[in-house]
Amino acid sequence: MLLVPAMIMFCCGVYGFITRRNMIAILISLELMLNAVDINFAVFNRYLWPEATEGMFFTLFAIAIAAAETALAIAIIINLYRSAKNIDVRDLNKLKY
Amino acid sequence: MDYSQFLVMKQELAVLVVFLLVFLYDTFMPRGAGKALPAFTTVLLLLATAAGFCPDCLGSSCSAEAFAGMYATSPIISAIKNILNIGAVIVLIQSVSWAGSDDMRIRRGEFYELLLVTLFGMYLMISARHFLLFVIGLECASLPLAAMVAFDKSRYESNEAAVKYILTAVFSSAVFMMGLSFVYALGGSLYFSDLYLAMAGGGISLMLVLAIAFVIAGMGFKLSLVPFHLWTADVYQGAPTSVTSYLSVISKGSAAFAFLVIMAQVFGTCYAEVWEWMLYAIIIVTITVGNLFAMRQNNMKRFLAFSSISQAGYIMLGVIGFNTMSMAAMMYYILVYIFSNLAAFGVIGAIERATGKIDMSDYCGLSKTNPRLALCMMLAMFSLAGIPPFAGFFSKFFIFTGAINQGSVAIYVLVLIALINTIISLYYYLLVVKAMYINPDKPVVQPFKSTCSERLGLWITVAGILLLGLASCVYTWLLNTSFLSNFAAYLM
Amino acid sequence: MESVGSIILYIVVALAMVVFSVLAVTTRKILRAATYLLFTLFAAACVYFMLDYEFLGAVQIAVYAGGIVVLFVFSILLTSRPGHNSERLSSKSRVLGSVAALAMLLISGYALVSRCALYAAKPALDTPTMQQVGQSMMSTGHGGYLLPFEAVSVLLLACIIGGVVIARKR
Amino acid sequence: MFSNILIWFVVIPLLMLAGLGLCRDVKQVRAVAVAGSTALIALSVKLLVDYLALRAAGDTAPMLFLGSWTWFAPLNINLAVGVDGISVAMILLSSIILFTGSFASWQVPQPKAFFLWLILLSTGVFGFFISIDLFTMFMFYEVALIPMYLLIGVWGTGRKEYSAMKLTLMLMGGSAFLMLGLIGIYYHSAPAGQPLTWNILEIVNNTIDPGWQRFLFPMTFVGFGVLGAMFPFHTWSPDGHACAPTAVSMLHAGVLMKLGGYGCFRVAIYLMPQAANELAWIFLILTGISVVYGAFSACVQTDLKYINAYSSVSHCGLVLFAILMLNTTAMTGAIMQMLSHGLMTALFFALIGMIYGRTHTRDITKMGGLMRIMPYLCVCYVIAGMASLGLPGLSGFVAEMTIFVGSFQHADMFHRVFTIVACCSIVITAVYILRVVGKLLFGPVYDKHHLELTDATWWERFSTVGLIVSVAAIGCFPNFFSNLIKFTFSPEIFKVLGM
Amino acid sequence: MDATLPILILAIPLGMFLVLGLAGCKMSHKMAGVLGCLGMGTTLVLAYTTAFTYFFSGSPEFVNAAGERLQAVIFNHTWLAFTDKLVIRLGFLLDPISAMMLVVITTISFMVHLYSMGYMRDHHGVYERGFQRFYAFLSLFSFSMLGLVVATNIFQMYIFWELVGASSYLLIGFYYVKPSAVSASKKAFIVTRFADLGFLIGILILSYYTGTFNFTELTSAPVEGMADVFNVSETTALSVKSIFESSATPVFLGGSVLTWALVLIFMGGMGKSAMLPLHIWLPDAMEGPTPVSALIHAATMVVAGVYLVARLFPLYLMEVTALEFVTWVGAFTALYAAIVACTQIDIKRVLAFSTISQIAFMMVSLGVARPEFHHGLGYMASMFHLFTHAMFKALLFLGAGALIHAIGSNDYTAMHGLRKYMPVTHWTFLIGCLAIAGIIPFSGFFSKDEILSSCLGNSTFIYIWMSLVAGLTAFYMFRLYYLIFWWKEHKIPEGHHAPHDQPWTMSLPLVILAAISLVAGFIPFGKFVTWNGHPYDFMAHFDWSVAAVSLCVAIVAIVLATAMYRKENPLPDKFRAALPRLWEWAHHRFYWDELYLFITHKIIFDRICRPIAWFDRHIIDGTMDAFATVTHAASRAIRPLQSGQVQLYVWWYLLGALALGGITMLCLL
Repeated sequence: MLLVPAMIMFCCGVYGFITRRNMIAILISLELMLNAVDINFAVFNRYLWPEATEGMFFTLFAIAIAAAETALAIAIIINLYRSAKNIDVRDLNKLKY
Repeated sequence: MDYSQFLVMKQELAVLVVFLLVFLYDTFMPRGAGKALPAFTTVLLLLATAAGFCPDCLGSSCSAEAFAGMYATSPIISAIKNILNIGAVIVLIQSVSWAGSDDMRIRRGEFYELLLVTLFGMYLMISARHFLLFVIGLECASLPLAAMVAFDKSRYESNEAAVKYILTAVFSSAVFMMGLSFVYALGGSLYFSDLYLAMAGGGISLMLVLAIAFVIAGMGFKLSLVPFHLWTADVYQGAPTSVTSYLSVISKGSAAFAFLVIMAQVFGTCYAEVWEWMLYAIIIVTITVGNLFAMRQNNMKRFLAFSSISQAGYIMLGVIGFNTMSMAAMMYYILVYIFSNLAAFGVIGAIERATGKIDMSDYCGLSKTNPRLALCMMLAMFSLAGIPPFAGFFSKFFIFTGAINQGSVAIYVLVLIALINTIISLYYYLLVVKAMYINPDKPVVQPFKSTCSERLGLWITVAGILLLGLASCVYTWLLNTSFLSNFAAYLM
Repeated sequence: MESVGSIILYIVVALAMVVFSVLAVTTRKILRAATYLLFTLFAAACVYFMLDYEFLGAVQIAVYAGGIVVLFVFSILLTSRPGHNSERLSSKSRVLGSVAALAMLLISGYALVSRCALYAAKPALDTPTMQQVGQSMMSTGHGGYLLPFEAVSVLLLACIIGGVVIARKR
Repeated sequence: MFSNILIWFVVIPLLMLAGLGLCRDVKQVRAVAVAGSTALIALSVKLLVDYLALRAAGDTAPMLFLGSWTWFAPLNINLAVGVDGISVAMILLSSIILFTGSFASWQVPQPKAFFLWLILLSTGVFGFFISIDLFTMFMFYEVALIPMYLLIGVWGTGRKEYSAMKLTLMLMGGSAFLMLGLIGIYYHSAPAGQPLTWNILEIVNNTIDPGWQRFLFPMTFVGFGVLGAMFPFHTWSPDGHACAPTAVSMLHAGVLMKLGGYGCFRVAIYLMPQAANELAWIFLILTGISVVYGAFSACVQTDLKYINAYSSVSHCGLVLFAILMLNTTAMTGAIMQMLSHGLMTALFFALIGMIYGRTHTRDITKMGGLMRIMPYLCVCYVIAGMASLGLPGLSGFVAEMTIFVGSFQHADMFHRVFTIVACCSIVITAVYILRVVGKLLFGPVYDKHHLELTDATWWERFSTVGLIVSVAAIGCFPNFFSNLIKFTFSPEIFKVLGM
Repeated sequence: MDATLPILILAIPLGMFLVLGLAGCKMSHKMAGVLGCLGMGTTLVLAYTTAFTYFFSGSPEFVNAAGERLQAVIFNHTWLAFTDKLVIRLGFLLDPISAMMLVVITTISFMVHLYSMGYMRDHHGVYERGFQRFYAFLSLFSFSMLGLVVATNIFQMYIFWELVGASSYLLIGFYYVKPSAVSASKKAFIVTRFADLGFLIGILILSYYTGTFNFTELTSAPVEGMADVFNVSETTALSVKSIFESSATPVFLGGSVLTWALVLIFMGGMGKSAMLPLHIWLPDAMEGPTPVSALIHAATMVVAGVYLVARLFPLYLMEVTALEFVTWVGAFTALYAAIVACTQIDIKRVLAFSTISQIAFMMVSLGVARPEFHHGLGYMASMFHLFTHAMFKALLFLGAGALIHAIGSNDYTAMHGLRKYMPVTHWTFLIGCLAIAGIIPFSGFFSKDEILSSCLGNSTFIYIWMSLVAGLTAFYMFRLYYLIFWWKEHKIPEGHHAPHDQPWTMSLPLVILAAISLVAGFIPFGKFVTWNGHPYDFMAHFDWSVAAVSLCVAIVAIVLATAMYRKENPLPDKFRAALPRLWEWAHHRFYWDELYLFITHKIIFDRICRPIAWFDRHIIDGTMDAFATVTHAASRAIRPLQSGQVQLYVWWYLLGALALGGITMLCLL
């Protein structure tokens, strides 16, 4: 039941990733996606397999990983910003074809 | 609470020890001693590698599990870790010159630390028998890599590559975890062994199908299988050459094995119904698209990126074959691929360091100015193309043989398509040879002397290219090891 | 059947999640997006509470709302330039985005519906206590997470090193 | 291991490679090349003598000098060697052509690298002919193919890059099919439950499932057929030959293309006779087309090497054509045609190379009356031409006649009619050979500058005489060669013929 | 009979070829010439000895009790064994016709060797360039021709058949700097090659059905009682015969397979013997040195076709259709060549057409021969004519050679009135002309008369036809004679030597041949050569009426020629004006060459070869290149995939994953 908003959240993340130009906004979209996955795990754990807590622990670790990812990503983006003065993802097109 | 279980993971611990030593050395040694860091790390890792080959020391000669089945090791797993170790050592040797440069002075230690952490992550991926541990290993193997890709901070390309890498990596891990959540919903556990039983008993459901698709997508990202490969070329091109070579061989090799583990030990029961055709389609597309792109590249790193994409397709033949022989062939393929690709990257790295040239057109007349480098490059290309008597031929032959062992007509067709694709790949590998040996233009790269470490690295890789195939013991060893492992139980 | 209160709560939380996440990806102002994200994360924390995973909810609020969103805000402030904080979305990318999102929603939604009942009742269960959580975290047996715990520490260490190397000036 | 004579056919080239690696100047390179190729000739003559002695002593095993050393034990891959009359003949041919080819490339630029690749190529060739293990056979086959790329690309002339690439890719394309075929054969090499094998002699004892034969036979036949210049996969041949340097053309047309015919026989037909019998008609049509079509195409070419390349298409087509007839005489003829074509094409290419080295053109419309200027070379050219158009006393005649007579013995009307079609090629061959001879050698001198050219040097004489003597030897004493070869096809050994 | 002699007969010319060919350039011209003549002289002696032994020794090997001449295989060496039964052997078959041919070949060849010593140098005695080569080729030719006639099996014959073709090619193209000689040699080789294709296919068919190549088995089987003559065991003969009887049944395109085989084999003969329509090479072959024309293109090689049919005559008797085909080809060729010969101005061309016509006589004679009429008189007549024709035609050619040598031109308009300057040539030439015209008592009269008799025995129509041709023969030969030696006298320009007779090396052969032509008619040929070995007394069956008629026809023709050409007069021009179309066509040899040029160049080259070559380069090769092009195009087409936009990357990523899942789900539903 709670899966529906989670799935919608995930899809919003996808939509955001594909449409937004600002890299920070893209990161925000990614957070949405990761959160949706977390919710999924928690919901499955609680509703389908309540006797163990594996889903919950997965969520717990996933939050930690997500934090690490975000931190690293922001570091890289800021570094890029330093050299390019721009964080528009569409302008990341020097490497192509 | 049996903490002695940690001792089962000898190889992981060895890498962590090396990591810690490097960390301590980097932190506490005086500035001037930083020059010795590359050699220090290389030697340490070399020692760890050597120890890994010794069953009594770090390598395992029998299968073992720890943490209630969350972690497993067996001869074949130990073998693949050793193979990765060898590759990592070679990468380290080749990167000595680069890491020793002044530009890198301040980041030298971090480079090695990150590299060792990724290696640790890959070991976890390979040994994990629990999806949580697996995901951590996966992230451990990919997130620090993003930092490594961005290591040439002053170069814009490096930054761009890093951004592309981290964004797609996180997206991919989100999709992968989405798939995992479905798996969890179906199996109620994240232990591979529990899941295997649940899948065997649960039959096929649409959710499972989607879960497998997402898992394949997530692993396909690491392996750069089409269509999950699009980051590959940009990242390879932008990253520092040493990182690229690491990314293209070690990261790919470990992911391939981990992928095999997941497919066999979790989804082994729904091979024929669900994922055989998925992989079938992916292999065809991967090999073809990789080849088609590689044909037109000029930048050598980008060129090798696409070549490695198509090589990944060939590696996947070992998975789709889904039998012990094909698995052994896949391991062997990875080993040979490591040596061949590293030989190529060694040459590229040397030339880039000396002249800054990285384009295929810059390689014109290389055979006249730097005949030895040109020869190494040619051997690497021939090996990648699968020309005897170089190792690549044997690995290709065996992986095809292994795949066909599966026996269906469809697999014959698949192998035929793969074989036809080898012609395209031969074409572009020969383009490099042509540039070096045949093109009549004036040589761009002037004669230069490569450093000791570069030469050492190239000697090792060339020796590997020449001997790995002709000396049958390597393949025999791998095959015997595969048979020994309890792993085979999951395969057909 | 569950209580009316919980149903109302569910509706509120679900609506909040959906609305704020949609807003977060559609608003033009990047700072607002971060704010909507914060609300979405709160809603997610509410979900965890509803599922009786209080610890998880707490972590969610602490790590996400307390840490990550702040990080976002800082980085937004660091990277935004005056007059450049709104962006235009091309219709092409919107179409692409909607196609991908809808395809995802359709296919995975169908897969979910085919397998799980949407209106399953929540099984009665004792909420895992802090002690249980802590013990599992440190256990090496089945259902113990000592190894992942150690591994993730290495991961975090590596990310710190990486972050430092990348973010520092030289 | 080294007590087996056959191993030395691989060891000597490898030693030559090592020796070349140590060479410092041109003289040493030549010395190594000549010494090595002489050793190979001596060895192949010894092999011939030993072989005949064993046969005379009543040894009726299908293959002699057997030896097998385990290589990849888990896959049952061995380095298995053994020869029968055909292999002996082919080895002799290869060593003769390598020998004469070394002399023909006496003054090649960058001799060290050139000979390195050339010897690598011949390692593959010899290895292929001595192998009876499908894996090693295939490995040597590919070893022989790839040096062509560099030999043509670096030392060639004209559109060498394009041609080298095309040649390599097409041949590798063939070997792609071949590899699949071989692996398929491996998996059907033994009855269920018994260990699989790559060894030809063991596979032949087991009848491969006919259904699979129908699939694997075309694979292997086409795979080898590409190298045998089978229509429509022959187009690498004109371009490749035209651009290749002299010795490479010699070795390629003389020996390498024989790998195709030999492989078609040794693998496709020997191991899968039922399918060969069923599907022969398809390939007969293709090869029949090759024969006539190649000859017609050769009639209007103006580049000497193109003429020869198309003539090779025609002659090699005849080889495959005869092999598909599946009877002793025709197959004997096919092998003799391989020998004959190998020698005379090598002679042709050697002469063309020598003429080209002097006149710097291969366009027959830009040359004429060379007989007056370089009589020695031109007489050799006429002899080569006569051999090619099947003059009795030279090798072409015996080979072609054996093929025609053998093919015509086929009981099926279709085969006989096709034989007659193939016979027509002898007239067309005469047309294009005489056209070239008339335009190139006879008539008034076309270009006054050519008057200053010199006749053959001693090494050129050496290499041409060697080939002419071989051509004449086959032409004059065909029964010796015929008997040498024919034994292999005797019905008790060769089960196709028993059908 | 001991095999030494026969082996030497073949070995000496071959050895001479090798010696002169390999070492020729190291020795002097004269030395080479003398060596060649000596070698041929020895061969001549050996051949005469052999023939003499065969005909006159009376050894049981050669003659049986009934006086029948037997076939004797002196030696038979296995050369190439195709199967157990199909074996090419190189051997030496001695029977009446091969013994006769040995004599003919060695005689003419020796004459030519001798003659060339004088001919192949200029007026100052300087030898021509390539003199040694010339002798080497002559030796090669002699070897091949001897090998051909003594062949024991049809494949040996084919081998030497090819070899004579090749040596003819080399000799026609002896003056290889002359483009016309080069193209003539090429034409000769290719046309005969084409004919040989038929021969080869014929052999294949014959051997497939009979399972043998051996002449003895092939020819003894069909006719009762021949087995004894041919020294074949009864069982072999029976087995072959049974094969024949069963093989006559398969019918292919309206004829029995055997008929086809024989017609195809005869096609080979048509090529070598220049029968219509494969005659076109012979006139052009006159580009070779004249002694070569005398040897190859008049006396020996061109009669190989006749010899072939004679050799297989019993087989042809089995299939009368094939024999009728031979007759009609011969009849048409004879008439055609005679008409054309009347209008040529090149003396060697006239002789060439006359040769064609005369060979056609032999063919007709073989074609009309039947056992039931005079015991196969035609066969004997044909061989007889072959013999006499060889002598007088060689004489005529050598005479013509002397003229050309003296004048330096082939064109009779440059000659006229030479009788005073070159008396030896004049008289010997006249003898040759009388012989060919069939005037009693010259040899041609007898042989031609027998041919006409046998024609009469077969059909009156053929007889009349051939008589007409005989008349034409006399006419054109005397036209030639008068135009060369009479007509109008030439003024010798100042400073030029008058033409004169030749050195003895050239005169001697002329005289010898003239002598033979004079007396050869009186040889009782039937005693020696008949189709079944039975001696046959010709005089006992002599038909005087036929003889008288043919003599009258010849005389009338000669008178006509005398009237027209003895002195310069307008009569020829009036004739030409009366029949302009006929003259024009005949002068252009009925445009056969143009037809062939059209077929070869316009059709085969332009319509077959070029399109095929184009097809190969553009379609087949284009297809192969198209693979590359398509790959490149595909490579370009998918380029946008790698757009560099990370958002599109993930879009593809997601779509890929969803497609994998979605499609599988659809399949499972």
